[in-house]
Amino acid sequence: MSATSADDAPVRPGTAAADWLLPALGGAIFLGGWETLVRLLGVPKFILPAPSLIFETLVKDRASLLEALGFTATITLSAFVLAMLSGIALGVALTQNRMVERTFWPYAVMMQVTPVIAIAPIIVIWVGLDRVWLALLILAWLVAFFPILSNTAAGMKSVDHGLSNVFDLCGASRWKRFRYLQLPGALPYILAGARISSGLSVIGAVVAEFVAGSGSATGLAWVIVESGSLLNVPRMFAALFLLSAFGITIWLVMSAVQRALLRRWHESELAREN
Amino acid sequence: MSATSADDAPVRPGTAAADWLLPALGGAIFLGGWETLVRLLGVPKFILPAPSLIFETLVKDRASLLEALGFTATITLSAFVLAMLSGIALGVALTQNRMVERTFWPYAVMMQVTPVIAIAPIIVIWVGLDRVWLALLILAWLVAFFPILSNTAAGMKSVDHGLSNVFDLCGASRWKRFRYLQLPGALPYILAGARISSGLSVIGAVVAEFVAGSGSATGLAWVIVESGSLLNVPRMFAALFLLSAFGITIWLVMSAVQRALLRRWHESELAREN
Amino acid sequence: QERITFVTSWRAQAEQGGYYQAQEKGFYRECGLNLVIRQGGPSIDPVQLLVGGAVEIGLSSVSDATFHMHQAGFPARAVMAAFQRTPQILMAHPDSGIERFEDMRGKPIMIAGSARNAYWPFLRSRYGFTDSQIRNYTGQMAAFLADRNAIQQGLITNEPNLATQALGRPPKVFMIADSGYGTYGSVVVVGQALIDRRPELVQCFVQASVRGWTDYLADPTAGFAAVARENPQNTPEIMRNAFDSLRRANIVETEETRIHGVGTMSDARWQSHYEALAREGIVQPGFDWRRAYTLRFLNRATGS
Amino acid sequence: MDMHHPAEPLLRLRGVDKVYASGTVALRGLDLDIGERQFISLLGPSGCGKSTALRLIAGLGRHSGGSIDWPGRGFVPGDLGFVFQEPTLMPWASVWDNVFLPLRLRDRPRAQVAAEVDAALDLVGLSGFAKAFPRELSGGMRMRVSIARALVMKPRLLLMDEPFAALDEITRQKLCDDLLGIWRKAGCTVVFVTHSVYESVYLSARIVVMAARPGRIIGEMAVEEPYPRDRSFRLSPAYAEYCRQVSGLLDQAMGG
Amino acid sequence: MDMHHPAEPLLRLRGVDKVYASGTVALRGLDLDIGERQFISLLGPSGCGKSTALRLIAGLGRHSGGSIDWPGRGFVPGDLGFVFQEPTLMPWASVWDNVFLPLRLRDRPRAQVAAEVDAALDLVGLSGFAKAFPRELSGGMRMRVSIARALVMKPRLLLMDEPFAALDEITRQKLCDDLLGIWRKAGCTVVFVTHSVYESVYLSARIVVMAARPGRIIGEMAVEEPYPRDRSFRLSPAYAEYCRQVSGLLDQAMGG
Ligand SMILES: Nc1ncnc2c1ncn2[C@@H]1O[C@H](COP(=O)(O)OP(=O)(O)OP(=O)(O)O)[C@@H](O)[C@H]1O
Ligand SMILES: Nc1ncnc2c1ncn2[C@@H]1O[C@H](COP(=O)(O)OP(=O)(O)OP(=O)(O)O)[C@@H](O)[C@H]1O
Ligand SMILES: [Mg+2]
Ligand SMILES: [Mg+2]
Repeated sequence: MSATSADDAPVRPGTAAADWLLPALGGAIFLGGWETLVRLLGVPKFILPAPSLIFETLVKDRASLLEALGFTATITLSAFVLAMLSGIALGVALTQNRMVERTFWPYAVMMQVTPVIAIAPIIVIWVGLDRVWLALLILAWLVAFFPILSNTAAGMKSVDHGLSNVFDLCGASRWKRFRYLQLPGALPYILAGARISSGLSVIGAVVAEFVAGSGSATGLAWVIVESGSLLNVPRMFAALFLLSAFGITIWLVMSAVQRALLRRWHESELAREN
Repeated sequence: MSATSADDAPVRPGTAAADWLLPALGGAIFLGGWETLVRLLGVPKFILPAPSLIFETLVKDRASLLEALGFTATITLSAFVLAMLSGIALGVALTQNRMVERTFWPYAVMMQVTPVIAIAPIIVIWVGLDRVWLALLILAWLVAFFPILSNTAAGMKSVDHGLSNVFDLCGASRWKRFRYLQLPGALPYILAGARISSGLSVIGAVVAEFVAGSGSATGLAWVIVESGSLLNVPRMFAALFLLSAFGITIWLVMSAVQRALLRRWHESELAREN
Repeated sequence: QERITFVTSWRAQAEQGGYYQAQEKGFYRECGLNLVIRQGGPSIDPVQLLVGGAVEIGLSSVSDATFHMHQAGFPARAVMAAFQRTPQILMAHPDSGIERFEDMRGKPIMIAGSARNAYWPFLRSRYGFTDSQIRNYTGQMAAFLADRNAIQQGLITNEPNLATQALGRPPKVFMIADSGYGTYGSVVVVGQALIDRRPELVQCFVQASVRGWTDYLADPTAGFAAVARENPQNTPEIMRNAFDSLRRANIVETEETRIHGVGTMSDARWQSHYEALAREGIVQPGFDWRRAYTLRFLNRATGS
Repeated sequence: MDMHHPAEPLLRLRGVDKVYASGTVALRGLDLDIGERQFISLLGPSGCGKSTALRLIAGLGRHSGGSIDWPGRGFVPGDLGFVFQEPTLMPWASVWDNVFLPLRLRDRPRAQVAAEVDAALDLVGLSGFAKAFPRELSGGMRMRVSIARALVMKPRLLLMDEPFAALDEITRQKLCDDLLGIWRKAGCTVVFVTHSVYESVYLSARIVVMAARPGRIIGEMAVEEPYPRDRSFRLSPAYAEYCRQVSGLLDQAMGG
Repeated sequence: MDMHHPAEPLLRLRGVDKVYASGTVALRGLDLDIGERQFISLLGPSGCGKSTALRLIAGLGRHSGGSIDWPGRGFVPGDLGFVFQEPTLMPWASVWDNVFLPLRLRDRPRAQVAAEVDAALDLVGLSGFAKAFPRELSGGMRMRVSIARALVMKPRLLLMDEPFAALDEITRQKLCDDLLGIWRKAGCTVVFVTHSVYESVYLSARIVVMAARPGRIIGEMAVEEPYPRDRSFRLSPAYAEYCRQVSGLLDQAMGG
């Protein structure tokens, strides 16, 4: 038995080309299979349009679709940023003390399980019909914020106890403790939460528009509803495609952020050499 | 400066009574404030009913409300169990290899960001108009499963590298590695994900009923829609209250499970003695 | 000048053309009304917004709304109804063998939640349907198109056209109005408070709306333009189709309107509808049904 | 000045007990006075409660019985340096930032104290690794970072839990000498846990030997050799005799 | 049979290099033959690449150059026991389960091997802590669990990375004797990393001294004292002489 290694260079992740080959292949197979199935089975385009048709529609209606995407994206990103900030802040606040935790967690859970559709009218009435975007933002935020809150709390509580002792001994202030110990220590959890929330804020923006969208809210949800009710199913799927593409993009960005932040020290992103 | 400690007994968390005093007090203040505000400002009951009125309605309509809760709870719990199993399984599968991860993550994200309302018809067509419960289950599962998947994946990748080496050296099989290293190691992440998903499966069950319910499947979503359209807002809030109570109950159960599983070894649940 | 907000029951479409025509031609402004028309949406409930004070005037697709509002404790009145009968329909596949409502027994029927407290109880008691037939409908026709036994709700102005395109043949269409559900449609609802405080504004709204609808029926060009501007998904064909359907099915114009003008309502219709609702247990009996509407603005509007 | 038994001790432990929730009696009736500027070593078999005692002194965790007093002036958090038995470094920070941590927590500006941090790293022989991350270090190097972190804050009381265990004998000897130098110059108090009899004799003025389960003190010895000490002390017969005595005490601790 | 230089070595390293991604040259041109049933010690300053060498031998991580061969029969995973420099215990499992792990991974039924696990725990003096969790142990106790875990699988090749560093001298001496006993009885091969010159001389037949940056071998010495060795060897002049020589090599390693 022998293990001879000739490469003098340290182990590096594969080249960019090879990295993306398989995913691209997977995508091709997925779309190809869909196209074939739709054609072979003769599925009518009102039920499940072929990818080619969706793509065609996408190109044809790109102007209005991209405009709708722009609207949804704005709500999504605002809600996501809001969810990140509030989720981390609340997660920190909730883990300061077991009592506080016990007292306030139930309300957070309550906010999570209350269906947006039920409180949408209240929010719309509250912010006024003239500020529908604000209602949408609040609703989308409601959908997105819990995972960050929950994961931040879990992360805060998982901080290494030995290090925590070091900070105790140095008489670290609350803020310094948060900034230099808890935040970096909880980062793997927070980022996992952020990846969940990034998707949820997309959904949140769409659902918010479904339930509270009115004249001035013309995002992808609107395209989906309207295309559905006009039986323009390829257009609906084009909107869904854009939505997915957008969601995957945010998710990829979040993954890249995660990699950048954890690459040098955390197991989950380390390029381990043994 | 002196620190004299007289208690010979090891430090223990507070007694049950003290533990629940503050949360109960918080709840009382919350409800009391709500009641007072509604009365003082004269908020009409079709915008925001007072807690006393909600409670009254709850008692009055308890039979039908509890029946609806039963229905929603069944879907919720089934979807949650399904989400747990599939989320963990997929999370494990996706982290076996960077290539697999890159290839399949986008589809998971796609599933997460696709609005349930848009794919509901396809699911209904697929399972048939006669198997409403199955459609509901699938839709609720779709909503709930991503956080577990995502957190499981994050947890699997955070497993201690030194321990992983120990398993390598012992020539551990995939399964044993999973069972004895990755599963327990990822547990804190998985359980954090489960707490997120528990809430989402409540939401998922409600949303599923909104979009694909039937006349015989009348859970809390139906109560909410019906009460809303009949302007019976107190009844709607009674339903929301039940939903919250149910959500908080699952969440508490999940928290208890988490405590039981992590209490002896993980920072987040340890009763630390220094 | 006080700004009044009027929220419609759905996104801008030809079915609300009369109001848009009035706005476009300045009829509201003429009589001193500073009106803003807000489009509704899938889950925008004008009644809830009205009750919550977010808008002053709401458009409801059925008469039932004002009954419900009174029973919830919010006094409001219907002041006009652009549709003399509801354009709601059920439709079935051409080859489903369904010729009458009775034939739908035992088959899945896709209707939206709002219908379950409106026309559904009538159909149920009149034709022997059961609740277990209900399937939720969220505006996606795919499930209907895929299943030849499926039945779904719709509006005469929209879904039959779409189904014809998709199926290649016109579907079987059944008007809900024929089932004995005698509601008005496109009902304008105003809170009692506004009626008491600024009756002249309500008067202006009704008058201008009736004028708008009459004008629209004669030549919808201005209304179409306004609708398309608000909601660009409305192509000329879609609007034209809807417009023609409204006329063909005698939704806006009937014998009554020929006498009393577009938008008219009558005590008799309100009474019989109330009694029908009470019979089905949808509204509590013993309620003074006259409080749910008023004809005072209409009579002056038509000048009769 | 008698360095070994000053009139008023810095720290006085009286009958200190520590029972962990698991039921383990880690310490039972610990009596110990630690004088200002003393260099005291704690020896004892593995698991006898040395680390526990150090943690209690530092105020980490509550004792189950007895009292821990600071008869003189109390101490402010920054006064205390602790080298834990494990390195406890922040994995997300560079070596430099890890050593900088105590100063950062005391609001000392980075630029102002850079020289001090560099000096501390230099002392433990890690100047070349300032930018490395803890995971890129060997076990002994990590421990040295931890030592640098404790020294950089110039504490009045320095608690060290087997700081040199992971180091080779030469580095160890060098660090011993450095530590003695720092101690004498700064006039701080050091409580030093070690398993090395030689180290304890070489370094300390007083050696306390503990026995296990329950953790207690079974013997104590003064090393009456004047400071500064250097390698010649290591070769003296007195040194050998001290070592023999301490070993005897340890044997006793194991036997008891 | 010549135990020290058998004809065909178990393991042959030739010009092994290891460069970490950070650029650190941990090993450069390492040549080393490890004979079957040899007891070999690795000494060297902190950070010289001892741990790295051990990991490469165990097949953990790739070397950047050179070759690592197993000229005889290869080895199956279960043949190799490794005591890492850190305890690397499963925090979620009891001490007993931690020691049981390697046997569990080899499908040995719990009931059947319970006695073996108990014996291993007894060997390291932790019988009373079988049910404790790692966090309830002292540093030295954790390390002993790790040692028990490596011994319980009765490996053919035992790699030990400073296993006794956190232990008191008496426990250490006892474990040294136990280890020698096991080695002789089982006829396994041991590669032992230590910072203690005395330990290395007492235990091994061959001592390899490394120097740092780049990590390389700078000297080697055979300890030609027959086994079994006991405490009398410790008191012999030969022992002192061996120690002096190894210390000299180490001095050289530091100076170079
Ligand atoms: N967190 C804990 N929970 C329960 N028991 C503990 C805990 N920490 C330590 N112990 C127990 O207390 C005793 C003393 O532990 P301690 O760490 O103080 O020993 P030590 O003298 O430092 O040993 P070593 O030289 O091995 O580091 C041991 O028996 C240990 O099992
Ligand atoms: N994962 C890693 N990434 C980068 N550099 C590393 C890594 N591990 C070790 N090194 C470097 O390799 C060199 C050798 O490390 P190694 O752990 O082998 O030393 P060692 O001889 O075991 O030291 P010690 O006695 O302190 O344990 C050190 O300079 C260290 O900084
Ligand atoms: Mg200790
Ligand atoms: Mg090492």
